[in-house]
Amino acid sequence: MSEPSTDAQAVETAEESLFDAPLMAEQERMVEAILFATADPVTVTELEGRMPHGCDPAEALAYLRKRYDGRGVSLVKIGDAWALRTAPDLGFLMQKETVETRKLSRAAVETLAIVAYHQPVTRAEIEEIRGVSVSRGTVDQLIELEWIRFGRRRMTPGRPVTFVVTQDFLDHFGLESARDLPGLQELRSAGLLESRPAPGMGDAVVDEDDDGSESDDDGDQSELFDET
Amino acid sequence: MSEPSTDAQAVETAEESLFDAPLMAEQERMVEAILFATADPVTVTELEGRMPHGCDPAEALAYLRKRYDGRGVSLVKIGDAWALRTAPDLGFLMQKETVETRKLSRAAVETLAIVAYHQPVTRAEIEEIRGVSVSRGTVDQLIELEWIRFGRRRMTPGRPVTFVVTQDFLDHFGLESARDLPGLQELRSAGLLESRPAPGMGDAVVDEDDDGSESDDDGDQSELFDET
Amino acid sequence: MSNATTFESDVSDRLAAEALIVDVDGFEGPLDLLLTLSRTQKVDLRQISVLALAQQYLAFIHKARDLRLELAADYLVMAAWLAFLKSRLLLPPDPSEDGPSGEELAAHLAFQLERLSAMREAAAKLMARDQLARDFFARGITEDVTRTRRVTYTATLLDLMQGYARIRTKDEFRPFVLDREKIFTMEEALGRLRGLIGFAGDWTDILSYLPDGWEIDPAKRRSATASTFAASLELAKEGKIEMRQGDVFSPIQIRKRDR
Repeated sequence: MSEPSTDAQAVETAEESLFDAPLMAEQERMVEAILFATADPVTVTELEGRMPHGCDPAEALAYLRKRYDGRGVSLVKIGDAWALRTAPDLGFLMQKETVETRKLSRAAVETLAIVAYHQPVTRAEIEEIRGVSVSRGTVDQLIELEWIRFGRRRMTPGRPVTFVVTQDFLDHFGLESARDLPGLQELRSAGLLESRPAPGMGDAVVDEDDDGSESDDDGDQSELFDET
Repeated sequence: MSEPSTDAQAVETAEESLFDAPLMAEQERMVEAILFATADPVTVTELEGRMPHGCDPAEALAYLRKRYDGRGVSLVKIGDAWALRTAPDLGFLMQKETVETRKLSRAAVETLAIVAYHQPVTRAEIEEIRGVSVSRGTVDQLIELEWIRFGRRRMTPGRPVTFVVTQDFLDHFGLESARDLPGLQELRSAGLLESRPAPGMGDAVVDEDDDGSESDDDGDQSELFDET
Repeated sequence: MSNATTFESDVSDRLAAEALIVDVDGFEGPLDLLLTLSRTQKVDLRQISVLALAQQYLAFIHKARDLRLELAADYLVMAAWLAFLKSRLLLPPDPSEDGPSGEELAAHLAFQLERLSAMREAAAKLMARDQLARDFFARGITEDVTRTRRVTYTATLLDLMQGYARIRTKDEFRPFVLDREKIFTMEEALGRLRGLIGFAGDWTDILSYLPDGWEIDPAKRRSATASTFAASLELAKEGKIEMRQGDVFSPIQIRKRDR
């Protein structure tokens, strides 16, 4: 086995010889191999589960990310998972690989954007923003694409179900998290992501704030829009 | 193996030379991206066809091979074509990849759905809702998957055992709690109910769902459907 | 000559009308139409004149009505609301009147338009991003080397929900079938009456024609009475029987009509 020594050398040159370099270099190789083998993003927990006991995939990922910086393939973060993706500037080489995607209707695109920027959002809120009713087919199509899914119920009368975007959505649009949506900050500071009730018809819509208090547990993206 | 050293020299000279170094580095990125994204091994001729005019994929492949030397992934030649493959010594990490996944049977999906929506629920109740008897294998399978488990015994004659869903179930289906499962009305409006019920029949069930949902205890959701 | 010109103007009118139809169809509801109209003001949506916008919208609707176009109800609802808003904005505020002021309503409308416009832009930006399998790509060769074959079972939330929906829909039909048991259809009543009427010599209460076993249960009795009555009307219309009722609420009697 000559690999360990070459690895050590490789890391020495790359990362200025860390004291635990061989071990970390090996971990980096493992993470690299696992990510290469799958098309879907892999979470740190999953990596931990598959790598030998005591490994620190998070650190290995950091090294690996640096290593792939500027390469034809890059390591990207998608939600709390990681994946290797080709560099976007090389897309022109891949016409062969491009799969013809169904063209989304304007209604579907707008509904998707509203779910992404306002999540968790109810159907009634989507309709309020677009000013027209949302057809069944539109929501159906977005669920089928696995770009949106049912989220938590809103703790308001009727307990309406909410919609949130999925990890597939983030992966598809190359987003690390829903926070990275283009223009999110500007929209928020302009107050355009608030659910403002129409004057004179208070209660029905106001409970938006209640939702914030409800979403104090971890994990969900809802708190994304409550903080700050 | 003498190639590596000569390659290393080649890389150095290429990278130091102002003229063709960036070009070759760029070609290497291109080859890397193509090999990464293509489903089959790629021949040099094919690479030539896909890359901009004047590129030398054979040389780029040599650099790339050197770059991946000793990594978790290696560039391998298969016949007269090239592919990136995970390093053979890391095969043990791929064991999870070799797991065969099968779709849950319809009976199991329905049983699981009933447990999720009606928990805690007895076997007799599941049978009543499905209209057919539930095989022992189905329940065993769901228990083995750790998606359902035994709940409290029902305080009725015979003290039948009940079934509830597990945390694993919630994790697998990305649910915060079983109460987040969408109701019939929501399934219908999302287009997930193929057959429409007879006029005037559907609402009754949905209303019950919504009524029950007002209660705010966080345990089970038996109250959701008990009135049915 | 004059005929020809009227004909020509007819054509141009019709073309204009058709263009408008296409236009109305092109809008996704009143808010979308308002947003498009607001573009003609060429100002930041925050500085938009809602009053001018309301007038534009009302003029648009008016024109559409002149051309006798079918307008969806929500366009008319919006028109009515904007007319109300316009009057609120033009008249001095009445302190005795409660409810939101014209300015508040106008501000909210401006907010809605700005938000819709912002979401449109956001949607466009989103779709303009590099997309998976179009601009960047996932691993082409995924390694599922079948070395150890351990079977796991998967199901998606969609499977689960569809499974449940399947059972519940099946369920919803069940009471429907049960309910039918208590319904005596008009066809059944007609068939029964046609068969029996030949044997009746004289005036007979229609209640005596109810089928056996349908007299006791109130629901069944009601259904059978109604359908028998309807069936006897049908037979009377066909000229097969005569009907009479002595007084209000007294028994209805029928007899075979001899030709």
